[in-house]
Amino acid sequence: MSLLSIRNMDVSIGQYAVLHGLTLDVPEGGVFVLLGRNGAGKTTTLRSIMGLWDRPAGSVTFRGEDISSLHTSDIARKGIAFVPENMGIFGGLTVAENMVLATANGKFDPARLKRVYALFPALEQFWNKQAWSLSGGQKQMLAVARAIIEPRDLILIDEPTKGLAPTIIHGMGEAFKDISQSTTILLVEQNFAFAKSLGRDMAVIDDGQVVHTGSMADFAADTALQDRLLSLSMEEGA
Amino acid sequence: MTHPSLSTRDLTIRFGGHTAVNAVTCDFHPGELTVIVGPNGAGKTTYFNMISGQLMPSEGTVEKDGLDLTRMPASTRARHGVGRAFQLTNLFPHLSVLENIRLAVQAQSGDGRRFFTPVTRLTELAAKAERYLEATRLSDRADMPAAALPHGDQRKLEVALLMAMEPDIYMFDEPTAGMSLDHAPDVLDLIAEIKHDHTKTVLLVEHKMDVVRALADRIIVLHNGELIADGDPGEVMSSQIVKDVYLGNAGELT
Amino acid sequence: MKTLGPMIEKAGGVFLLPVAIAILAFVLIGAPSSWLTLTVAGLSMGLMLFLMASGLSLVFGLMDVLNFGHSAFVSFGAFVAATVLAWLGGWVGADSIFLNALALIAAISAAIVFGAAAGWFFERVIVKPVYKDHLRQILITMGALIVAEQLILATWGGTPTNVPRPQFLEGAIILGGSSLEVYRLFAFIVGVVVYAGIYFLLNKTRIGLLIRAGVENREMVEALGFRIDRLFIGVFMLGSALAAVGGAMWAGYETLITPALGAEMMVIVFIVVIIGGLGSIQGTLLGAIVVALMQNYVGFLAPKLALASNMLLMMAILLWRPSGLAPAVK
Amino acid sequence: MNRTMNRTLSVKIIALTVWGLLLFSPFLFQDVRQVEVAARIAVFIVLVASYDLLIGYTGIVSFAHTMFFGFGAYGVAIALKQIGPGWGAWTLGTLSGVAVSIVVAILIGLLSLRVKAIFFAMITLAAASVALVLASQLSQFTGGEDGMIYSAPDLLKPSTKLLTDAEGDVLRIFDVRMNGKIAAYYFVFITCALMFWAMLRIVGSPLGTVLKAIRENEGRAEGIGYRVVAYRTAVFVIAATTAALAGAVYATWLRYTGPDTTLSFAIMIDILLMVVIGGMGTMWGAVIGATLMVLAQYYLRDLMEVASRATEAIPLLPELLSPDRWLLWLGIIFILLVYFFPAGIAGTIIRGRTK
Repeated sequence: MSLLSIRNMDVSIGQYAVLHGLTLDVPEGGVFVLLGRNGAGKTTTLRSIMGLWDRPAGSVTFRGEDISSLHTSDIARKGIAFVPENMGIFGGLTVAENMVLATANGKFDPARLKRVYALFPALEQFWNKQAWSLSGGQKQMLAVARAIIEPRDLILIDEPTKGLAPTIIHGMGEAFKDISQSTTILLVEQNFAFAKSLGRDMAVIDDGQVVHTGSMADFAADTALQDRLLSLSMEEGA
Repeated sequence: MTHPSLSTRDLTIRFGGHTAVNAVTCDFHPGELTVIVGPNGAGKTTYFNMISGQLMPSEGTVEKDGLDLTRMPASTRARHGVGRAFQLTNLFPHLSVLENIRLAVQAQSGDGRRFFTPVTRLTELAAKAERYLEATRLSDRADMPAAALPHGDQRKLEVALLMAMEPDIYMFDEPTAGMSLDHAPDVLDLIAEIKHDHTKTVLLVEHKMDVVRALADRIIVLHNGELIADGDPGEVMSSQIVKDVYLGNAGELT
Repeated sequence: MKTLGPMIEKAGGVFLLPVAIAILAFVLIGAPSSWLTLTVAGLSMGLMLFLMASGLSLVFGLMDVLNFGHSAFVSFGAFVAATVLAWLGGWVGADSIFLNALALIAAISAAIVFGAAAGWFFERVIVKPVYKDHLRQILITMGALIVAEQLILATWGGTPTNVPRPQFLEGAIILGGSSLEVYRLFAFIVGVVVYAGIYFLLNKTRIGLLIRAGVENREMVEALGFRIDRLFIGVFMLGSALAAVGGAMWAGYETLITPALGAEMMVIVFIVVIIGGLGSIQGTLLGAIVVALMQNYVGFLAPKLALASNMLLMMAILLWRPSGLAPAVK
Repeated sequence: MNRTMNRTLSVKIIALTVWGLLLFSPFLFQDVRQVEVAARIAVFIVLVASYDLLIGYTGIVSFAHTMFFGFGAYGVAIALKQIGPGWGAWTLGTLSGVAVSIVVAILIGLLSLRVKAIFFAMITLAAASVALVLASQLSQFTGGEDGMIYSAPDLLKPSTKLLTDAEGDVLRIFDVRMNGKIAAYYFVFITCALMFWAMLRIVGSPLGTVLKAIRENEGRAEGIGYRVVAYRTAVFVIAATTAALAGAVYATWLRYTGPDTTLSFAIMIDILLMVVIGGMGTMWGAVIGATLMVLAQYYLRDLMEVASRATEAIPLLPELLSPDRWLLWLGIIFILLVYFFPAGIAGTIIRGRTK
């Protein structure tokens, strides 16, 4: 049974149907990558899982339970963490305060905190700094750290590499590999190389629907398919 | 080549500690369609915002035909001929299609300041608006509120607004974003028409490579806020660095 | 605390404004004893204004809701406290500080309870249906204000109500030729204690963290597993209870109150939050003190221009900083 | 589309019927009080329509409309009181009222129209109460709380014989005396009708569309070349000027000006209610809203009085029904209207039931 399954999800913003009949299964374990063009509906998919749209049609099942009518906070308490595209950092709060808010009862599990420090040493260094003063990469680390400070079954991460320097992206990838040992990650990514290096399974969304799903290894090997679905390959223009 | 119609010098903007666009210097020429590409978060829309006036740069200048626009508000730039269409549909939702277009026409002609003449008596205004309605094939929907249009037609209306402003500089930010493939050609045809006028400067942010191939005279590539490539389409698209950036391999290179 | 350093530095200039006003007033007034009396009166009024305005500011910061009916809570607080004090007339006038204090505590508690209950009703019935629609929000809360004022008028009548003051708060202390009313000193202390309490709540407690986080990004607070709507009711009730306490304190200060009190205070409260910057507690305190000092100094120098001077001050500050002196960081 | 046109037409017909009744009201309703009601309706139509320019067309919430109304009224009142009745004094008073309105409107507009709508509402509220306080405090000019009584220019005085019959008495046409009172009524009617017509022209002009565009999508309006702050300030000035003129006309009609007839917050609430009842952003709705509210003010209160007396035996009810509780009911109706009929009467007719 898959960890998360979405059935026939429809979401409209005003007149514009962003998702129509999106159906997706995310198996447990590893990194599942959602690919697709800008505006294809990837972010909307993550937000729908999180219950951040008013009236989506369709169902979201998590560990066999329908969560589509639950309040966002209850979905979070079911064990799903969300790292949005803008990272959702509370800039006026310190790193420590950001982290405390992400715990269930205001107390850190020492082992998990140690793991966070190990994965992202910069956070320990700036523990008492206000979050707005962090660099973009450090903010992204904080956003991910918040998602793993409590045990979760699924982490939704939206374009974590956006606007980051290559070395930081590399470090982020290492951290994701580590995290995905114990927690399933559903990753939205436009940086194909990054996605390729992490993903076990993948799906391509276009026009609010899943147009391809399969293993990352197969997809990475099939440049024709990549070109058709993502128009990423630029070689033909030459 | 002719004098540049639009140029940015060392255009830079910082948000907090983050430099979103870093010292971009670039000239754009009349009759040329430049496509701006780059991965998400590269600073393309931010660069656009500084040219059209939605954002003020931290450093650097924007000039149009030698006129310094850098500190002008968006409305003044629009009156100086810098026209911009937006990535997300950005219309006047409860006004009719015709009213939407008329707003752009009267902004351009200065009729917006007329406060005592009924619209119905300004035949020239109506005729012009009618013309752009026809040009964008929206005539049969003239009386519908913009919000009631299907998404594809809203995008067309977006382009119609821009054309009705009769700018010298046309800026399109992903004009086909969120459009299904069967509707996209309508909008692209409109852009092609503007291009074939050969006197207008067109800037286009676009992800879809088929679109880039069909329209571009020139491509510039932004990555992490910096201009990393500039040239004719074939040359840019085949260059290794661009391929790496676009495919996300840059991380492995450095 | 280390992290506050740069912030204070950055904001220090703004927070010196009351000092500048006080110095300017000292020069204009000339007589140190009058100046001291006025300054103490100003500070005490400032802290009462802070009580009245802080809820408005907090609610706006957290939920982007501007409650034009906020001043109704001030009136309710004033009248409820006055009624309780009248009931407990024996205690109020007794020669025992213990009984005096008991009556006072009863009155303020009644104001708090009533304010919080009225806040709950307001949030659920009046404001909730029009979240995110500013135009209708302004209209509806304005309508609610009218209704609330009429209810006060119907309950307490249009004639001025006398507010008995507990015995131990009567009188004045003479200090170097200036007479400082005990009640004003008391109001000042209450205000400072409440400010410290709110500051502690916002900065040292988990609820406070959530409120501050919610001001910045509601959606993310929910995605971390918290019900922001419940938090919001709590803040709304807290804000209205504070306004009611402010009203209760104000009633004791004026000793004679009319149902027009709410409407009169509304304008001053608006000026306070505009000057201070909406959404921040520090800004609200700053705005309240600036407005109250101006009110007292100008009221002494040119009595008829007191309100107008605050209006002019507000205009000047908006010219300088369009979103107020110290608005919430978003 | 045709159905919408028909519905718009029916709103126009209702509104024009009201104007028609107003035109003939001295002949139709011979009671002094009824003519009083008719004049008040005419003035409030203008006041509400000018407010609709702000709130309905441009999306600006101002609570200072009565302040501008008051500037006009006090301008005329002070001039007629100080200089004496005459058209010269009247013109001077009107012009100074308008001038003060324009200056204050520009000041408030430029200062605060660039900030959030909500700030603007608060600032105008503060400005209006300062004006109210000043009016009652500067009593040597304004008459303070008591206001001022003065004479209108000769033509409009009740004692003036407009037309005389053979014996030199006031001529009666259809039993209506052709005296200064009639002249005063038609002075009110004609000036108000002209102003209403002018506002119809404004909303039908290119400027009218720009205002709606600003209400709909400020950023885009700026993006296609409209200086939003300038346009907002302009419409604020237009509305303020119109309100001031309406105030001048009303002051001339009443021959009394005080805080209660012009500046008070109760009038601001009346205007709000009228614009919401009539329908924001419809202009014609102002006619419907103002008419209904003024009629209710004059006649429903009497009814409440009767009801209150009739229920004397029942506890609480007479208290609630007393005419003093008029505002309580208005407030409740207002809240319900904003909840359930935000489009108002005209808006609901035009748009139909479905939204």
